[in-house]
Amino acid sequence: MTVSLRDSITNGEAPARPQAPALKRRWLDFGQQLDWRRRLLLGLTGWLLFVFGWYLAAHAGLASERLFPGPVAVMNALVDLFMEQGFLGDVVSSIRRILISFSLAVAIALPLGLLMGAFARIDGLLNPLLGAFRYLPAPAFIPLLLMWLGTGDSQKIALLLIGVVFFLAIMLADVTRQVPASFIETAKTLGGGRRVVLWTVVFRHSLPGYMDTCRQMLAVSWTYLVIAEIVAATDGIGAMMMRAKRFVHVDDIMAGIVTIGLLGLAFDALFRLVYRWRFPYLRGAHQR
Amino acid sequence: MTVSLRDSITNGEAPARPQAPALKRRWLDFGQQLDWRRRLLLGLTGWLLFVFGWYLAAHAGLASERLFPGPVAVMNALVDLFMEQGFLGDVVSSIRRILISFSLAVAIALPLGLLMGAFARIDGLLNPLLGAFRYLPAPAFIPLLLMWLGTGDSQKIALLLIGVVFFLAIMLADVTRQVPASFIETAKTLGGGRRVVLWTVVFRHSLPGYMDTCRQMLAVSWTYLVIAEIVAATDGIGAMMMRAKRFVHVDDIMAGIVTIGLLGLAFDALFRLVYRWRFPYLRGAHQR
Amino acid sequence: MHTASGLIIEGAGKTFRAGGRDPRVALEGVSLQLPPGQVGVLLGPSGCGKSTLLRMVAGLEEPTAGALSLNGRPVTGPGRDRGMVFQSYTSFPWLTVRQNVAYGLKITGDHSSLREGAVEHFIQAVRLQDVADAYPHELSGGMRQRVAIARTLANHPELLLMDEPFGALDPETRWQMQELLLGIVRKERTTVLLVSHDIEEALYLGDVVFFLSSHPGRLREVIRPDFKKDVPAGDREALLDHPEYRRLDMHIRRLMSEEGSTQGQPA
Amino acid sequence: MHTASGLIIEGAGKTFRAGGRDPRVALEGVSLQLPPGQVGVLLGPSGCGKSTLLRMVAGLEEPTAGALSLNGRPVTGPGRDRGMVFQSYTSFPWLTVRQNVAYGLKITGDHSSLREGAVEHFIQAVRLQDVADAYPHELSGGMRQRVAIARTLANHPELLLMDEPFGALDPETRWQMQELLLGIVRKERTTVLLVSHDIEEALYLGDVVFFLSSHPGRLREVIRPDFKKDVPAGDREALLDHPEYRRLDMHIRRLMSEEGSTQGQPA
Amino acid sequence: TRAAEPVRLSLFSWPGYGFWFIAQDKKLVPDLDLEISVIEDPYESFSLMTSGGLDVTSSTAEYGPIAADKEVPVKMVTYTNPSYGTDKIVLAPGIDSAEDLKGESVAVLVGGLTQIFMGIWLEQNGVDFNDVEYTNLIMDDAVGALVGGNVAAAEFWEPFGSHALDALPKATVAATSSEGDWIETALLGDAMYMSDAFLKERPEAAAKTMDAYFKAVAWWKEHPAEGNKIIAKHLGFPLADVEKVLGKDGKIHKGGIWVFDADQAGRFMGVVPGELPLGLSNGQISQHWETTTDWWLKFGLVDKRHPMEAGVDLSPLKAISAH
Ligand SMILES: Nc1ncnc2c1ncn2[C@@H]1O[C@H](COP(=O)(O)OP(=O)(O)OP(=O)(O)O)[C@@H](O)[C@H]1O
Ligand SMILES: Nc1ncnc2c1ncn2[C@@H]1O[C@H](COP(=O)(O)OP(=O)(O)OP(=O)(O)O)[C@@H](O)[C@H]1O
Ligand SMILES: [Mg+2]
Ligand SMILES: [Mg+2]
Repeated sequence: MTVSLRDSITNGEAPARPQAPALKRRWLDFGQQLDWRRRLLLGLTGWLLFVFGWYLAAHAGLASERLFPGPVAVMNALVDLFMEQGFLGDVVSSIRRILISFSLAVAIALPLGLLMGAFARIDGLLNPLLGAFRYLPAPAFIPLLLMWLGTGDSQKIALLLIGVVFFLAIMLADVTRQVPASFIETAKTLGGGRRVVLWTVVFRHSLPGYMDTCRQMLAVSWTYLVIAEIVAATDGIGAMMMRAKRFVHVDDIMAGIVTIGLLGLAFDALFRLVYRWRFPYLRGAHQR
Repeated sequence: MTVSLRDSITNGEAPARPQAPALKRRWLDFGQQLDWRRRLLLGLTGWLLFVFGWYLAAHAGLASERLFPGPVAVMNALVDLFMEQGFLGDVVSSIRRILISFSLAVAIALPLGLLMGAFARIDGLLNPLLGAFRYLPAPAFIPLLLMWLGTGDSQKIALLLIGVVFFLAIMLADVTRQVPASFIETAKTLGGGRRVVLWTVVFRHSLPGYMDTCRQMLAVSWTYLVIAEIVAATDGIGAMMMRAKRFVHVDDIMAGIVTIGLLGLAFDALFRLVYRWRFPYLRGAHQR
Repeated sequence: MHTASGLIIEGAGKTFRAGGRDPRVALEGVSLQLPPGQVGVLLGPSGCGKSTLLRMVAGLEEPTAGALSLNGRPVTGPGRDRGMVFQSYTSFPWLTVRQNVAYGLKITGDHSSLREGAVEHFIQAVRLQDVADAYPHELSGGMRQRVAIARTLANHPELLLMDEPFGALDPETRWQMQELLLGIVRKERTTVLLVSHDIEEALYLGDVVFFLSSHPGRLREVIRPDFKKDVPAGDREALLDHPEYRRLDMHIRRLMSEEGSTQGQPA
Repeated sequence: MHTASGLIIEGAGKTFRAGGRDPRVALEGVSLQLPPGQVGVLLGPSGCGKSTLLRMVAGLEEPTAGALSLNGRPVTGPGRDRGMVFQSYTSFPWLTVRQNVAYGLKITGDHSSLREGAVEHFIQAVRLQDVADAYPHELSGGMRQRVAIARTLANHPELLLMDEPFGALDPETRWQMQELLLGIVRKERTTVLLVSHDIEEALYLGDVVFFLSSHPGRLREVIRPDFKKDVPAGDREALLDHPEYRRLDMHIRRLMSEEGSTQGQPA
Repeated sequence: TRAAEPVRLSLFSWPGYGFWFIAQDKKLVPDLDLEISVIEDPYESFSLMTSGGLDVTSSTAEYGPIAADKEVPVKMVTYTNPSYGTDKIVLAPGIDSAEDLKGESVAVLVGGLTQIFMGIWLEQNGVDFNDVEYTNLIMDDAVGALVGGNVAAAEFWEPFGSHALDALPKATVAATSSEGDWIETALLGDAMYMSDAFLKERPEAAAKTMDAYFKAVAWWKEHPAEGNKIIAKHLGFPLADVEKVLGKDGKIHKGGIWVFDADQAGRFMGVVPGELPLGLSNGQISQHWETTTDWWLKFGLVDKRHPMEAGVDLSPLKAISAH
């Protein structure tokens, strides 16, 4: 029996509650999506709360103002550094070192990670080695680096490189391993040889994951900056902080920290931007 | 028409090639599975190659034996350290510091990561803050830590903690975000409230990922050890390396590096073991 | 039948507004009723909003228009009274079959059901007793789907929602699962609303079939295969041979073809 | 018909030996032939080894016994001559529809096909011209499946392998895809071996249906729906009404029930 | 003209070592090309000298006996300046005497002169050097430790001492390097080190390098204001911090350091005749060597006593003192 829609509705009695209350909305729930305005607002709130807490702590007498300056003092120091002491040059030097060393690290780690992730035998050969290497304390290599590379930039760059390259290789290999076998097999049955599959599928599929990993490891790189620039440093954020330390200018040190944090945030944002731009196909897939 | 199997085979002519050659096996192919024996063999090969390369490099006159000792000299130094100089005590101290600091880091980062990963609003509030914090150079905090925590262990532990806790929180949040919505929704329709879903699904599902992340970040912790133990150091692997540096005993420094590497490998192996043991359901799923 | 009894959907609509993109009207003005103890089947072309409707009933998706109620209680969120079996065999991989089935009772603190052996009962009902201690990854797709069904049933929901529950099973398993479902529905007097793509399944299982049309999703026709009263219960062959079955089958095929020809846009 | 022509499988067997666990015999002594231009359908209960057999033909899985050959050439690995459409709509998410379809031709350096518009041809054949520049995630499941089919066909394989290609589509899309496949097969004279769970599909598409039994997988019966010669091509209703169709349908249902009752072990 | 001969030298950022920059800026020895690196950790410099990667470094004056004992191929070539008040022992509030320090921890640079300073001061005040616990802290970190109440005493040079005293008004200064014995023995001070290879293979360059240093000192004494500015610029320090250590007038700066000129250094090292002001004697270095060796033996940093020749090489100083 087929009934038309109209029948079926008028057939039954009128439904009891024509206007039921809406779904309970909760401030915190799983899987919520926030638009960028809300994210910005929340992010700013978080930062403001932190700065306020810092202000309170600094003025609560936990330590002398000199040793634990508040946000205002640090801001002043920062302004002074940029205006009076040519801090911009230091910042540029540091960024340059980070970028060069990180590019080198990627250039070394990416082929290794790709091959390790793709081929179990290469992984078997290298993983135990690189896995141990990533535990190595980069600062312990300073004497050797000084000896081989001198006191110039290359030594600092090498230090930054050593600090991340092994982690990077291991983590990029982890990313590579995630490629679903079905993609590889599809490419094979379409006539793809090993090299073709490696590049057009394994590498290509992993690319967004690589970028994410690089974003995380770049942050690690920044934390090594201070160590790298202590040695034979003439310029750079770390060198400035070292000098400031000699005369207990904690406000300058904190200004350096703030600078690094802000640069870090900026790089993070840049990565995310490139990510959105280069990988449009990862956006807004509403499939569950 | 239905034909029995026998018919169909005898019906057609005898197939042309009864014994075709097997599938081409390649030494390197995607998705290969190696048994543990083969992995061990490959791993050892990798290590042997490395040690041999090191040997060659050390004896090729790239640098004086004193500054770049070969594997034999380092082994001797290591034996000497353990036998004559009570290095075991240093090693134990270092392990203790790492374990305490890392447990604290997990205790702080895990709730943060869980909540950030589960609830977009908490993420919006904290992510920009912690995201910036993870760029902070831990060594720059040494003066403040000394002031607040003294010269004892707590200061070193705090330094190790600061070095990893922000990374850990951000990365644990990333893991948490991976929980498929379908699991959460299933639990909700089974009557699970927010708290129940958080623990029995979100946390439980993320657990293996948490362990993996912790394994990676523990490695980072080890690389900070040297920096932490330089400050007001009395014992520990880093302190030993510091002392050795004073006398340009590079063989001892390298022995320290080797020790850290080996300890790292051991912890890695431990993590993997616990992983296999605690998460039997992740093993041997042959589904593609 | 009490007025406020069973599932009542009144003018439900859903418009998705994803960040920055055009709003997409998935459902519009859908009104339907499903009395207690009956099996309703949602049928319709891909993308017509069947899953969305089901999720709205489950309380997982908020309607942007209209109202829903079950047995007189308005739907304001997910709850134990409306159990859902998802298309994507979502059994928790870290729990064994037995733990999976017990999950709902555990988290809702239903100790009496646990004590009375509800878990073992439903494990047996879906015939998984041999693999009760296995993990889901050791099971086939059909078995995993049965775990999900047993877990939902053990919770004694008033309404059982199923999104293409048997879509990816082989025919034999599928038939078995259909029988199982009907047996349970009869025994427990559970109300069921399920999504199907299969006409035979819809006519075999459904007391009432709701055919949705797409772009936007609306209720196009309500089909009641009342002729099933004349056929001995569970006799599939007799059913398939019934002239009325064949007429409805053809009718639905025609509806589908009509809807199909209006498709072809990106989802 | 030349002896060595078409697909020939001779005594193929496969035993899985996963690390540490008991070896599992998935297939044993399967011998079959599929002449060029014909459509073979693999039917059988879940876990009987249909996918494994297909993967062996594709060269993705090594047989542990027996031999396979296509048009006289032994199967020694994957190759462009045997295109495969996987169950899990594997279109590359980072390529647009057009790029996906062109992928096989690009990597094999088949510039002549690219020049001659093979890509556009097959995009039109599967009616995706409107979404040729969309990414797969913007498409519905059926559309993604069509991308995979067009991509495989653009490569001009001698043998087209499909693992439950239409399993998760809604009926209307499914029918369309079946027509499409038959049309292409007739036009390009492609040999096809596909796995199906649907009896109607198997009988409608197959020139020959191979029914496998499980534990371990063996070839149980070869069914040739030769009566289709009497039915006008593409007339589904006439086909379904043919008495021989209904006999074979019942026969297969019975086979399935028999196999089903021997199931129930973890996969 | 010949190409300038390269000499690689290092220092850590401390005004007392800044004269190298004057030598470089003012091209005081034109046939040398001074390649100056700032290496904050002197031990890195010593190991770099071991490998031939560095020729000269400026550091504190305690490493001679250690280098001799541990066979580090580095020699002290001259003492360059005593500390004249920049170093002081600061006691935390509530600590009134050495006696009070028993069992407490004190912040020093283990293996540095300040540890000896503390040890001697304790013994002079009737407490065994072993009765306190030495906590190894660099100056920068010691301030925090003292302020936080985590060490009972600390040794500081300027500006750390003032900062510590600022932060802890009740803290007291127990000893200063400008007083009594401390200046008379010139225990605390800085020195110039050269690598064995440099001394052996390029003795002329070694002498010229030293000459460059003392010429810079001489120039600075003539132009103290400009000299301080050069130092501040190259070290990246505020001028005030430099003046705190070096003074403004190029003279002996009480509260800072006393920068030796070539002649004073020669007397101190015993290569030219004549006495020194402030109670220092000619050839004081021998006593310095013995004192530091004594204490490194006590602290277990060296295994045995070596003759001064094993750790000090006077040839460059002799060479420049000859004319
Ligand atoms: N979260 C979402 N955001 C935006 N659009 C959505 C979302 N969920 C569903 N849609 C859209 O709503 C419409 C209905 O989707 P729904 O999944 O309910 O269809 P369906 O009938 O279940 O289809 P199928 O048979 O393919 O499962 C589709 O056009 C879909 O693209
Ligand atoms: N990689 C593997 N390792 C171990 N066993 C496997 C593997 N792949 C398949 N099997 C087993 O081989 C048997 C046949 O599997 P196969 O996937 O071929 O079945 P199927 O007929 O395709 O089943 P379905 O209809 O469910 O897709 C099953 O018992 C399965 O568990
Ligand atoms: Mg759906
Ligand atoms: Mg299969």
